[in-house]
Amino acid sequence: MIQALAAQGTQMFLVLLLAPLLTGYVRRLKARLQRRRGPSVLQPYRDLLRLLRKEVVLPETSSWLFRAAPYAIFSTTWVAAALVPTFATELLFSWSGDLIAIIALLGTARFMQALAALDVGTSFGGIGSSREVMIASLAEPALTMLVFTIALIAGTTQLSEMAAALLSPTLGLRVSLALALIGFVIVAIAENARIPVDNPATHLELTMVHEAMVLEYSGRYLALIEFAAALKLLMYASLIACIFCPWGIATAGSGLAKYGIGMAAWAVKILAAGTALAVFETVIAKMRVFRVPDFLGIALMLGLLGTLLLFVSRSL
Amino acid sequence: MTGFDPLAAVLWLPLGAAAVLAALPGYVLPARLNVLACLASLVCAVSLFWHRPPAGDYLMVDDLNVVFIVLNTFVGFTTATFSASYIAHELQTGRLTLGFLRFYHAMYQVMMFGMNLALVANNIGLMWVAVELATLTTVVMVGIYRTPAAIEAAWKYFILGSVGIALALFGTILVYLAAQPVLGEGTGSMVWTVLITRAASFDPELLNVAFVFLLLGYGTKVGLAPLHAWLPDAHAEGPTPISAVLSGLLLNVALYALLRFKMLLAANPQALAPGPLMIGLGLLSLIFAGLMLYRRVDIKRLFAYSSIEHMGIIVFAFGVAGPLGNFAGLLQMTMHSLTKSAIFFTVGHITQAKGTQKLADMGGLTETHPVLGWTLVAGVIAIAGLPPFGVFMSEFLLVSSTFARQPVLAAAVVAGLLIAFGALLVQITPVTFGPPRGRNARVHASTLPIFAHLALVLLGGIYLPPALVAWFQHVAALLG
Amino acid sequence: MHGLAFDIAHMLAGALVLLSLMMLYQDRLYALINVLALHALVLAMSVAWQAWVHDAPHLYITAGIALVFKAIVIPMALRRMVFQLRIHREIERVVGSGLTMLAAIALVALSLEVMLPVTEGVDPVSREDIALALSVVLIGLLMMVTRHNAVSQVAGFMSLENGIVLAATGAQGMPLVVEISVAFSVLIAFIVIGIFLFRIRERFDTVDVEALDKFRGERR
Amino acid sequence: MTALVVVACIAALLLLALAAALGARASRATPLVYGSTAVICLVAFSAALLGDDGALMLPVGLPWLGAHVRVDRLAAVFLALIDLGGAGASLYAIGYGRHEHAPHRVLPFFPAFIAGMNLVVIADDAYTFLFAWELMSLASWALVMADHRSPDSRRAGIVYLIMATFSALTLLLALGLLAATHGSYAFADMRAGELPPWRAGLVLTLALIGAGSKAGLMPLHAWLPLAHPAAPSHVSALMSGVMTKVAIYAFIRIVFDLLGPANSTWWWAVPVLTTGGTAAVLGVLHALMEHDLKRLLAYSTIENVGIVFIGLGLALAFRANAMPGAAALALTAALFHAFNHMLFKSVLFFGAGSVLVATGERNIERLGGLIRVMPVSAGCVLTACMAASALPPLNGFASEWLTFQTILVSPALPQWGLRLLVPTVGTLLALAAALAAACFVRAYGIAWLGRPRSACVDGAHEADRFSLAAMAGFAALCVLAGLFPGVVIDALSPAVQMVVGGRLQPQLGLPWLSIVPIADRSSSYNALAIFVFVFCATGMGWAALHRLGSKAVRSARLWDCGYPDLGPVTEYTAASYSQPIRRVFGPLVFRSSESVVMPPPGDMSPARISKRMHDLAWEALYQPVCDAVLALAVFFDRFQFLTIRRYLSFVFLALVGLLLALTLWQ
Repeated sequence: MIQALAAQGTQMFLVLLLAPLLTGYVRRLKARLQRRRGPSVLQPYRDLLRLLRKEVVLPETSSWLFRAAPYAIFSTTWVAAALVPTFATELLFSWSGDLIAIIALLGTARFMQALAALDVGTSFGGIGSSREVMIASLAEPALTMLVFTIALIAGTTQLSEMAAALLSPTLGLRVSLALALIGFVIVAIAENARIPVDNPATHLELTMVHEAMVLEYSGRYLALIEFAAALKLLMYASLIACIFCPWGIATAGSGLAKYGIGMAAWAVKILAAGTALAVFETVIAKMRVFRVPDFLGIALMLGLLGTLLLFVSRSL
Repeated sequence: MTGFDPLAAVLWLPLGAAAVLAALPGYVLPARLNVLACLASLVCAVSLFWHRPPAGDYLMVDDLNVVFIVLNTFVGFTTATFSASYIAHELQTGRLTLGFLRFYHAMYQVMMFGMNLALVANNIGLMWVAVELATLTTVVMVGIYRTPAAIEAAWKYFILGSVGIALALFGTILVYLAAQPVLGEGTGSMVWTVLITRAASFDPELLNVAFVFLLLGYGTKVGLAPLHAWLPDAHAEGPTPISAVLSGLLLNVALYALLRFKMLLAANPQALAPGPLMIGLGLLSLIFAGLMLYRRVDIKRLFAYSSIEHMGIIVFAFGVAGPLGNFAGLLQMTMHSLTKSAIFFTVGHITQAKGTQKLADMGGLTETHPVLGWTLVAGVIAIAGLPPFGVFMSEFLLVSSTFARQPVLAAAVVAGLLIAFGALLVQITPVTFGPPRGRNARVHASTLPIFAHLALVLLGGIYLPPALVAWFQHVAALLG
Repeated sequence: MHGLAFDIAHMLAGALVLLSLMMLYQDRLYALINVLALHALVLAMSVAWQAWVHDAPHLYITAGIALVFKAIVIPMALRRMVFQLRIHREIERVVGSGLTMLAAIALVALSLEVMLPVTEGVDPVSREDIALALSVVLIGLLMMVTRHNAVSQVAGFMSLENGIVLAATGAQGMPLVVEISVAFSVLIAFIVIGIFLFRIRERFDTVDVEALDKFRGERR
Repeated sequence: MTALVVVACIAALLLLALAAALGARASRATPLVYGSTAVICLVAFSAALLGDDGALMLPVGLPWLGAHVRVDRLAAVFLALIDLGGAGASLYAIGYGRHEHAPHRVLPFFPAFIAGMNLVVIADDAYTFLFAWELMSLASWALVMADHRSPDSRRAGIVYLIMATFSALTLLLALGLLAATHGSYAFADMRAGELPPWRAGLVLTLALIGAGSKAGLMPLHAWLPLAHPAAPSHVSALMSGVMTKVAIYAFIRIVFDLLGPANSTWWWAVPVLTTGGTAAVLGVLHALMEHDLKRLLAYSTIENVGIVFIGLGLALAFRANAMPGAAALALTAALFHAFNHMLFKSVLFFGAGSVLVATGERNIERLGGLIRVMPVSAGCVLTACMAASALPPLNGFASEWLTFQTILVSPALPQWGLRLLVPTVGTLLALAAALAAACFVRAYGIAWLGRPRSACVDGAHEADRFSLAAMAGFAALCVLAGLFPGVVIDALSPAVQMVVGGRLQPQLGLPWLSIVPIADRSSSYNALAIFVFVFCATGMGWAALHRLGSKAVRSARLWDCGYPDLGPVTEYTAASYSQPIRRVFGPLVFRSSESVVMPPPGDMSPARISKRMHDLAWEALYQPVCDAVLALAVFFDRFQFLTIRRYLSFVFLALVGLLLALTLWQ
């Protein structure tokens, strides 16, 4: 009990601690790949601190929702990230939400963000919010279908159980799982506002999505939102790691050594994910906004296909 | 029972009143006398519930007609009440003169006599004569405004009615011919109570031919499509009390005559089931009238077509037969006559208030004339077969019992009902709702008859007296 | 029923059908009215013969009505009307006379086909009468349908009614025949009076029934 | 006992309606009528909640049958739903009703409407059922016509009543078929009946059409977006939140209860799932394109009804395969969602009503910034919007989560057809949920947030306290039902047990108040824990920021990427907000097309974009029927204008024809 609680607490603060690092790593690596020197991997931490110390400039037209939204975005994202097993499964509170609930929590964060973007009443806020919900309205069902696929293989929607089930030697190799992985990556890219769906570094109004929504934020509010974005990236990386390569992950009650192994494995996986992301973003170009539905449609189709294959194969 | 014979009173009272009214000048006293005579007839008719005289060669009272006599005298009474206020207004506007009014009142009583006689007749020949008498009196009543349109309507009614009546007579003769070999020559072969007991041994094929003539003959009076042409115009051009009586009573009387013959056929096992014929004509009338409702511009003609539609439903119900079908038909007859006359009362006052019968010149009645407007809404709801009114019960029984046996037919009825309902709604919504249109004169409306009818119809949807149910069930069994 | 009585009854009924056909063929109103009177006369004879054969004295009344009212009074009234309204030259057919005659013959065949098989249990005179009466009724209706003119429609209706009276008297021992024939006469009187009373000529400028069209209501 | 209380409540409501009809113009009529309605509803609500099962026979109705009423567990669930909704709407209306232009057109029908809905649920024979059904339709029709001077209302009234009659007649046919087996209209006798499969299938089809058209299933929904917005807002809330549930009740009663498990076949699930899934997606897509606040909510109702029908379809599939546990899960999800929808849709309509009162405007393109003038309402509506978007930890998510869990059980179904269909429907459901979130971001963001888009917002003020109480109460219930879903699930389980013969394990006994639909291993959800986590995380974040960061706050003009502010005109509009989604789904769903007119270079005139959208359901289904009927009407109209001679020839031809037919036949 105590141990589980400790593990849970560790995880909560670990994700909090490491999230900016992953963002920094991806940026740095991308810069190197583009033959730039790039900022230090610690730059995101510095950015956050700088933002914290700045004064907040609130638009005159904003309401209480504008101020409340960053907290809601941050806390829901954090909780979602904390519920995804990173180095160990069967944490104390893992039963409180399954994968569907985690996705929905991210939905809450996005809902608040989209609203906050509309609150100030600018055209940029609107454009970002509008595109964001369009992307989400395709990404979310795709994600749900992918969850279905995995849940059908694992027989559960609890992440801990999923990891355990996918670790079991009886599973073998499944086509559906491969489809799901591709779909998952596509959705993760879209959800985290990465290239080719969105460009986290752009401020060119015609291509902005996520950045357009947070244009009016400043100071500590912006810090919260940036932090939430970093958390989200880490969470998706952990999620993919936990589901598709759960090797090395510790189970509840196993000793400290196992936890150590789990942490090391997790660090390796996350680094690999970050590297892959950086490479991918370097070699690919951003697509037009109206091509995005096609891109996400692939994920949706993959999810549906995976589920159908499973539904059908169950009878054999 | 000494001295007082309610059956004779039901017949003699109107006749006597007619004679007196023909002689009285003025309009206040005759109008009151008219109401009084009708009330007296009603009281006598109600007393038939308790004293049923035995069936004679010419007259009789049984479960079927006792309800209709009471209904007939009741609607006659309420219509007379309505007519008293209606006619006063017509005098003011000068559409009628005192001389015509005297004629009108006398004719009203003669018409009541004719209809009562048709209902209590035990002799199929006498019944025919009575129906003809009622037709002739209504013809002159329809033409009483003497406008070209009224005369045209009366003329059309007259010609089509005469041909119908001739066909009905031919059918009656054929029935006699069928009965004659079994019952022998003479009066006996035309007495209905005798016929029904021996109907099983009549020549079935002759009965079939006879029924074709009777169906077309009396069907003309009932207003079945394609024999209906007289009906809308006669309703639209005559005085509104007469429209109420036509729809509420005369159609019923003709239908009643048809029912009597249907019972004969039902009693003969070899005879062609009249079902298909009645179902066909009924459906045709229902759907045809439903479609005709859409393009009407005259409010009275609109409701006249709605009467055709309902006659279609009723004839269909009797065609489907079975205990539920027949019960539904009888109930629908009763409820329709009460509802439709209530609607015509309302419409009468509305047309007086608006000074026109054109639907396009009316609007927003619930705002300008709340009582009339909402009553019209209630009436339309009732006639469309929505609860809490009685027509709902009969349509419920009819559709639900038909569907299990003949799904296609029931689906057709449902389609017809929807078409007709849609039309009524489309037509009546702008009249009762929306911004007021047209003239907004105040009228002194006699709302009592309207409310009485609607209350009865409401009661019919919620609670039917057991005695009535028992009679109807008995008759429904006889109808086959 | 002995042969002669039957033959005479048959002949009279047949004559009635023949006259109906003739009426259908007439083009002029005066001629039409003459045939109509003849029609009523033959009917009266037929009814009287039935009364004689069956010893049913009340039928003489019917015969009398037919003779006086339909063969004399009404035709005279109609003539007067035609004269007053100055329409003696008018007669409009809807379909040609040849076609009408063909239809009429088909109707006769139909009525025989309908009635004869179903009346086997009935007395032969009644049987013949009823079948021929139906022909008369149908031809009368055909006449009403194929003519525009009010007077010829009255004629059609009267021949139709004659057919019914023939059927009623043919049905042996049928009660109320007299009452019925009286009622019918009243009806016809109403029609004729109606034409007079409404002064269709004055109001509508023609006796042609088509002219009533414009009062059909509902014209937008 | 409960039956008696409910019947007494119905009678009291009807008497109240009568009294209101006579005294509607009295000065205190509005609060009196609504207050009494609220009290009566609460009495009925508590009777349904606390009472027992029982039946009653009243000597009215069909003569040889009487009116049977019965309260069983299923009826009790819906009674509770109706009366809770009714009480809330009445409470709201005490304040809202003061702004009514013509109270005498609303007051008499409002109690009658609630009475009708109550009576539908307790009716135990076909006549009483349809009687109540039509009474409900009629009363709500009268309420739709309350604003009778508006042409839209009149059109809505016409379409609504025709569709309502259509649905009643369809149900009549279904009940007629059921009654035919034993020749009795009592539900008790219908239950015993064993039908041939085609007949049972016909009953299902008719029930789906009849109940579905009342519930607003696509494509029979056409009346709903017209009628719901036309009525006064508290009535809209009742119609959307409660009346559609009565239709769902009718479907459950006929298909699950009266047809019984003995008659059911697996393919029944197919039409139900298909229509449900279609309605869910199309409903929300329509809502996304809508500018009228109340119409938008009405379309969202269609979506939610679709979700409920997905649950019902799954329950049918499981029941036909004798899987009571899974069927119970599906039905629980459906009923739970129905209840949730009642709660949040009521709040949303209340909010729309308050906006209407405050601004006189329903078009969201002319609203904006209401959150600053109506903060409390804004909070309630935001809660409801989040519930409607199925976001945790609110109630809408709990029921959709259950539905997803049901879909995950479905590989156990033996039929191939269902195996292929269920995941597809699952996709539709997920799509609908995501689009719903988009829809409510748009609705809330455009109407309540941002800067006022027109002058109508200037005079706006917060709603009165009764309205606020109703909104806040229901919003709180949304939160509570979301945090403690176990309570609701347990309350539903007797009804579920009665209908499908299985139930979920009791949820309240589980540790930490989690809900576990199937087994611990497969899935669990604990809204309370998540809520506490989020709460703590927010607290920690707040504390950390205020300890570590700068507290300085400065108010400034909009930055907007440096563009000069051109005023509220440059704000994003609702139409442009939904444009990306319209680009994605429009060509398929609305056959939409856009055209841009770009002035030549140098020309200073503005560019114009115009869009064309088609309501395909209306064009494919309703328009042809209307056209056909009108064309036939025009064709037959000539029969009014023939000559006497022609009419006579009809008689003649009918006679000859019949005689000929008779001769040939003999």
